[in-house]
Amino acid sequence: MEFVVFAVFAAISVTAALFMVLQRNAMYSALFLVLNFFCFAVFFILLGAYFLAVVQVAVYAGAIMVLMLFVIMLLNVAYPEPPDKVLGFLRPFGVVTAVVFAAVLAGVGFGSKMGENASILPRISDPTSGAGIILKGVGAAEAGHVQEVAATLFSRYLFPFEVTSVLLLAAILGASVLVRKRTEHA
Amino acid sequence: MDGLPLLSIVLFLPLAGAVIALFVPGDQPGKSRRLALLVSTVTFLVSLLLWFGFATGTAAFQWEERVAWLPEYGIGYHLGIDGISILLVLLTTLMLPLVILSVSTTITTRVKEFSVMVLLMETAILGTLMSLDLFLFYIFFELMLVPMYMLVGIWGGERRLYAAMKFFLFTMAGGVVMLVGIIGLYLLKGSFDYVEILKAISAPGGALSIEMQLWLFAAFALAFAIKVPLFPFHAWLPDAYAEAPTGATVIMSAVMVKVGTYGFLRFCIPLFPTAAHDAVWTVSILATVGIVYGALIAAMQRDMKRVVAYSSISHISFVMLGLFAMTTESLQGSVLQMLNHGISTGALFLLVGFLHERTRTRMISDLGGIAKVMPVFAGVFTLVMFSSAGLPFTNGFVGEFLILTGTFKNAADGLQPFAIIGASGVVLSAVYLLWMYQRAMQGPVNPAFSSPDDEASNVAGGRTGLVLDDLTARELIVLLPLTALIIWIGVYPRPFLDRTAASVEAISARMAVPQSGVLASGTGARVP
Amino acid sequence: MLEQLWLVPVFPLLGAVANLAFGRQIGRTMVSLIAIGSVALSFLLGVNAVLSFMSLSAPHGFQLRLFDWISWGAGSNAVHVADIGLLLDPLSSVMVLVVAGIGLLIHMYSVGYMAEEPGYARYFVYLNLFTFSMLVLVLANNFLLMFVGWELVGLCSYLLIGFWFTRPSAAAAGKKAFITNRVGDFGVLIALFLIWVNWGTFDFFGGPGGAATGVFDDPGRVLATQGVAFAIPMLLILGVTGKSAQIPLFVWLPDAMEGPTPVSALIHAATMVTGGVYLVARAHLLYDQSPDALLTLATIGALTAFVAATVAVVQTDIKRVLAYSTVSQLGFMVLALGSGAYAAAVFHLMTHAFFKALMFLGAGSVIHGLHEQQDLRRMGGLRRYMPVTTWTFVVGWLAIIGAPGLSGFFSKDLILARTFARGLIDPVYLGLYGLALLTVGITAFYMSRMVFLAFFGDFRGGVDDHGHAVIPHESPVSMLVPLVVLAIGSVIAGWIGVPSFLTGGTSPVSAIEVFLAPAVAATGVWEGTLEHLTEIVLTGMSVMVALAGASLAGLLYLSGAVNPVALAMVFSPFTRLFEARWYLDDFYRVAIVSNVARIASFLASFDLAVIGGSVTVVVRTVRGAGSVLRASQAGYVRGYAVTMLAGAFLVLAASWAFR
Amino acid sequence: MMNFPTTVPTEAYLILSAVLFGIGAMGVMLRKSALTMFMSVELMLNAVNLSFVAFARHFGRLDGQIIVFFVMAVAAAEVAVGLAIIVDIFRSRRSVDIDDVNWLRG
Repeated sequence: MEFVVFAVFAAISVTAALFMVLQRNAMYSALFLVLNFFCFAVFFILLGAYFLAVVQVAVYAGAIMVLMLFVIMLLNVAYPEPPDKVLGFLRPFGVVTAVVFAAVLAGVGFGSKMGENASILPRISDPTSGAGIILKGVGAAEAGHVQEVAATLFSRYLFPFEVTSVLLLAAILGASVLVRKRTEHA
Repeated sequence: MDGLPLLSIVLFLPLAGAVIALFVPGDQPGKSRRLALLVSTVTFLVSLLLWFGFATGTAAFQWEERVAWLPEYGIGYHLGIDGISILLVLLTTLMLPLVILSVSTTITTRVKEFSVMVLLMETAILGTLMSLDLFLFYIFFELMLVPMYMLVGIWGGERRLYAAMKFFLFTMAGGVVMLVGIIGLYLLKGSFDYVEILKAISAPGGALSIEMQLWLFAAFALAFAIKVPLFPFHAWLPDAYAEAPTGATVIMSAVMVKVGTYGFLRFCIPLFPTAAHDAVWTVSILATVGIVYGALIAAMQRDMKRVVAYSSISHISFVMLGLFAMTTESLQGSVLQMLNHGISTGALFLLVGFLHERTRTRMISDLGGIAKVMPVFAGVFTLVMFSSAGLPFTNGFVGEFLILTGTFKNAADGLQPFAIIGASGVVLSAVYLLWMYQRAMQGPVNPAFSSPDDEASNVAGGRTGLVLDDLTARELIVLLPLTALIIWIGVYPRPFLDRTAASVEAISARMAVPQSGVLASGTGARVP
Repeated sequence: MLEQLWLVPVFPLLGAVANLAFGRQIGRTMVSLIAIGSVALSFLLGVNAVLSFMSLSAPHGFQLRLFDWISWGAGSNAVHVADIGLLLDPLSSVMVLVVAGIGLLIHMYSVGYMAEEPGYARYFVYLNLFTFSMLVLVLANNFLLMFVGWELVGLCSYLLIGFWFTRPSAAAAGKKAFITNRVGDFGVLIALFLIWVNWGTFDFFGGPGGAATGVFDDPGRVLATQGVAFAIPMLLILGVTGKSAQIPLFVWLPDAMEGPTPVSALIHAATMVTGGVYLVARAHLLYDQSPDALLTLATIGALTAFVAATVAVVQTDIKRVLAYSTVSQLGFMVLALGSGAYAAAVFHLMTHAFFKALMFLGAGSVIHGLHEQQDLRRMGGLRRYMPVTTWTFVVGWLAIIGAPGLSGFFSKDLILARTFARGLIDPVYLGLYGLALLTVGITAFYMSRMVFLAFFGDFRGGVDDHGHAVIPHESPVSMLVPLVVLAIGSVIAGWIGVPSFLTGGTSPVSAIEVFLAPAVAATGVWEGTLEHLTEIVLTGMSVMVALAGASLAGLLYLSGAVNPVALAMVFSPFTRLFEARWYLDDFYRVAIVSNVARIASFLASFDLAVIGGSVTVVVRTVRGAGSVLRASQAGYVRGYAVTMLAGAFLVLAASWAFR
Repeated sequence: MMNFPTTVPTEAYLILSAVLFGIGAMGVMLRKSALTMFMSVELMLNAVNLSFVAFARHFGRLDGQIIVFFVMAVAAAEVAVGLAIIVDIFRSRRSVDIDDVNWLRG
C-alpha cells in the first residue's frame, strides 16, 4: 500500500516539477509548484513526519506560495518569456548538467546499500550513547509526533532555534527596507 | 577590584563606545567626537588601575581571564598582561584620547565614522596585546587592518587609496602566513593557548624539532617583520605614513607597529628559542641595516612627514636589534624603547600635523624661520626632536643606551660590531633631525608666513601671507603628557623598568645567552 | 654642608625652569634676578661645599648618591646600570669653582650685553641650563651621568650658537657643532659599552648604595685584555677631540663664534670645551694603563696647539682669533694630559678660563662699543675710547703669552716642564716639547698682533658698512665689573701653582699639584721630576720665545718697521695654508659630507626603485592575472549557477572516483 | 501481480530527491524570469528536505526532521528578502529578466 502511494505521488511530483520548470508563464509555474509541495507533504506522512507534513502545507504551500503569487500579480509579469538571446548555449548545457547531476546523486543513493550496513553515513552503533535524541524503542511512526519534535527542538536545538528568530527578524527588516518607497533624497 | 575583569573592561570599553557612536546622528559631529574622547579617556583612566596595581618582581601573567570558547579546538578567551605588555597597553590607552583630541580641527568630514574607526582600532590593538590565545590574537591582529584601512583610505591625502591598499595587502599577506604558523603550532601541540603551548614546549622532551621551529618561526616572523617594519619589508610604511591623516599616522607609528616588535618578543623568541637563536645574526644584520638605511634616507627627504617616517624605521630597528641580542639590558631597553618610540615618534607626527594644518605644506623647502613665528611650537619640537635623537635625560637615551649596551655585551654571538654600527645611528639621527630643523624652523622667516604679533612689533611690512598662530591650548594639552613622559622616562625610568624587569629576565634566562664580563666579587671601596 | 652638594647643580636648573615657564611674563629685571641669583646661590654653595670638603681629614672624595636612575629589580635581582649621584673630590672642586664662578660673572656681563635682545628670557634659560649641565658633567659620580652632562652641554652649545637662528650662518654653525660633537660622542658611547662589559658598573668608585667596586677601584681589570686597555682610552680620545676641539674635530669651534659673545666666553672658551680635558683627568687611571694612548693624546695636543696657532695668525675677525687661540690653548692642556701631567692640565684649564673668558668678554665689549664690528682691520686705537676694556684686555694678553708673574706664565711653564721631563724618558716627547715651545712664540705673536691692531695705533673704523659714523664708546658698568674681576683673577689665579724653585719649598711639585694629587696623580712609574736648575732654564727659554714673538708683532703692527702685507707675500704658501685652515674643512666637505650625501641619495632612489618597485611588480602580476580571470565574471546569475552546479558535480564525481 | 515491497526503501526517496533536485537545478539554469528561478530554488530546497526526512527515518533519529525546520525558516527568510529584491529591481528596470541584472560584471 505504502509503495503504491509513493509511486503515484512520485510520478505526480516529477511531472509537476517538469511542468513547472518548462512552463514559460510564471503564474502556471507557481501553481505547479504548489502541487509539488502537496506531494512533498504526502511523502513526509509516509516517512512518519506528520508534524512536518502539516508545516509543509501551512508554510510552503500556504504562506510562501501566496507571497509569490502575490508578487507575480503585483508585478504583472505573467507574460511568456522572450527567447534566450544572451546565453543561448546554456539551454542544452544546463539540461545535460542537471540530468547528469541528478544521475550522480541517484547513483549515490543506489550505491549506498543502506538497507544493509551504512557505508555513506555512520550508523549509531549504540543507541544509549546519548549522542542525540534516540527514539524510544517504538516504531519510527511515532517519531513525527509533535511532542517528540518539540522535545528535541527545545532542548538540543534550542540555541539554533533562537538564532533562527534573529534571522527571521533580519529578513523582515531587510525586506521592509528594500521595498520601502524611496524618499526624496534617493 | 580583584574580582573585576579589568582587562576585559579596558578591552571592550572602546568597542562599546564605537557601538554607541554608531547611533549618534551623522549630522552631529561634535557629539560623536566628544563621545569618542570621553570613552577613550575613561578607558585610559581605567587602565591606570592596571599600572598602579601591577605587581613587580613576577613574570607571571596578571589579571588573567580564561573562558573556554571553542574548547574542542583548544581555543579560549584568554587574556593577561605581564611586564612585556603593560607598557604598551598603557601607551595605547594614552595615545588614543590624545589622537582624538588632536584631530578635532583636521577631521571634519564623516566625523562619526572616524570616531567609530578609531575606537575600533583601540580595541583591536589592545586585543593583540592582551590575548594569550593565539587564535584570539590572530583575530585582533587582522582586525587592526580594517579600521586602519578605512582611516587611511577615507581621510588620507591625495594618494590615499594607493597607500591604504598597499598597507592592507602587505600586512594581510604577513598575517595569513602567520595563520598557517598558528595552525601548524596547534597541530603539533594541540592547543591555541599560549600558556599551554609554552608549558608543553618547556617540558622535558617537549621542544619542537629544529626544522619545525625554523618553519614556524619564519611564518610568525614574516608577519611581525612586515608590521615592525624590519628592513626590507618596509615598502608600505613611507606611503602609508605620508598619506594617512595625522591621527592615523600617529596611531600607526606610535602604537600599531609595536604589535610587530611585541609579537617577536611574545611569540617568536619564547616559542621557538632555537630558531630565534639561529636567526640572531640575520635579524641583527637587517636591524642594523635598517638603522643606518632609514637614517640616511630620512636625510634625503623633502617632506617633513617622510623624514619622520624614515626616522621611525631607523628607530624601530633599534628595538629589533635589542630584542635579538637577548641580554637582560638589551631586552629591557627594547621594551622601554617600544614605549619611547611611541611617545617620540607620535609627538613628532603630531607636531608635523599641527604645522601642516597652519602652513598647508609639509615641504621643508617651503618653510623656514618657523621658530621665529611660533616659538612655543619650536620649543616643544626641539624637545621632542632631541628625545628622538637620544639625548640624555630624555626617554630616547635610556632606551637606546640599554639596547646598545646590551647588544655590545652579547659577545658570545659576536654582536659587538652591530652595537657599534648601531651607535653610529645615534650620530646620524642628529644629522637628519637637525638638518630638517635648520631648514624648516631656523633661518630667515619665509615671507609667506607671519606671526600674529607682527603687526604690533616693528617688523617691516607687518603681517604678510599666512598668519601662523602658535600652539593652541588644545594642542598643548595633547603634547603635554608626551613631553612630560619624555622627561620622566629620561630622568627616572625606574617605575617602567621595574615593571618590565621580571618578565624580561624570564625570557633572557630562557634564552640563556652567556653573559660576558660580569662583575666579579669586589675588592673594596676607596672613597670614604 | 656637604650633604647640600646636590643643590649646586639644582639651583641653575630651577632658574632655567622658572624662566622657561614665566620668562615672557615677568619682565627682564626678574629674569635677570632669577638667572643670576640661581647661579650665585650655586656658586656660594659650591664654595661652601669645597671648603667643607677640604676640612675633611685626608679626603679622597665625597660621594653623594641621590636616587636610582637606570636600574630595576630589588634585592638580589637588582640591576644598577647607573644612578644619579655626585662626587666631590679635588678635581671636581676646581671644576665646580671655575664653572660656577666664571658662569656667575658671565651671567652678570650678559645682562648688559644682551639688554636689547628680544629673546632675553630664552637666552638666560639656555645659559642657566648650560650651567646646570656643566655642573652635572663635573660632579657626576659615574661615567653615564657624566655622559649626560657631556651631551647636555652639547645641547646647550647648539642652542646658544644658534641663538640668532634666523641668521643662516648661526643655524648652520649650531648644527655643525652638535653633529661634530656627536661624532666624538660616538667614541665615548663605545667606550661606555666596554666599561660596562668589563666592570659591570659605571661608578667611578664603589661605595654604600652603589657598586662595591668602582671602575677606578680596579683600573687594572682591563689589563687582562690588552686591546681593551688601549681601546677605552682611544675611544675616549675621540670624544675629547670633539668636545675640546682637537684635531681632527676642531672645525666646529671657530664657527661657533656665531653665538653671542658671552656664550663664546663661557662655553667655547672657559668651560664646556674643557670638558674633554676634565674627562681625561677624571679617567686618568685608565690612561695610565696605556702609554700608547697617552702618546696619541700628547701628539694630538701638540699638533692642535701648533696648527690652531698658525691659523690664528691670519685671522682678521677678533672673535676668530680668540677661537683659534682657544683651540691652541686646549691643545696645550691635552699635551699636558698626554704627558701624564694631569694636574698641570687642570691648572692650565683654570688659568685659561680666567684669561680667555676675560679676553672674550673684552672682545664682546669692543664689539658692543663698535656696533657689532668684529673686524680687526676696522679697529685700532681703542684704548682712547674704552680704557677699562683696554687695560683689562692687556692683562689677559700678558697672561696668555706667559708674562712672568701672571697666571698663564705658571700654568704654561708647568706644562712645558712636565712635557720636557717626560721627554727624558720617552724622546718623542722632546719633539712635542719643541713644537709646544714654538707654539708659545706664535701665540705671543698673534695675540700681540690682535692687541696692537685693536687697541693701539689709530682708529680705522670711522664709518660702518651702511655709511654711518661709528664712535666707539665704553661699555656699561655691568659689563665692566666682570672684566675687572676676571682681570684680577687672571693675575692671581696662577699663584696657587708657583713652582717650588721660586718659593724655595722642598716639595718638587707646586701647591695645586699637591691639592689635586689625590684625584689625578699619575699612577705610572715615569712621572719625572726635574732639577730646579733645569726648570729655571726651561722657564727662561719660554719667556725668551714669547718675547721674541711679541717683539715681532710689535715691529709689524705697532712701529710699522716691517710691512705685514709684504711679509705675508714672502711666506705666501704658508699664509695660504693658514688661511684655508689647513684645508681641514674642505677635506671634510669633499671626503665625508658629499660622499655621505651621495650614498644617502643613492639609497633614497634605491628605496624608491627597488623596494617600492618590487611591490609594483607584484601588483602588476596580480592585476594581469585578474584581468584574465575577470572575463569569466560576466555578471549573469545563470552563468554562475551553471558554474556552481558543474563544480558540485566535479566534486561529487571526484569523491566518487577516489572513494 | 507484482511483488511490491511493503515499505518503501530509503533509496527510493533519495533517488526521487535527486531527480527533483536536478529538475530544480535545470530550472535555475533555463529560466530567465527571476520569479521562476526563485521557484526552482524552492523546489531544490524541498528536494533536499525530502532526503533529510528520509535519513531521519532510516537512522531512527529526529535530527533530520529538525534540520528541515531550519531549512524552512531559512527558505521563508530567503523568499521574503529575495522577493523584495525582485520588486526593487522591477521598480528600476520594469523587468524581471535576470540577464538584465548584470551589474556585478567583473
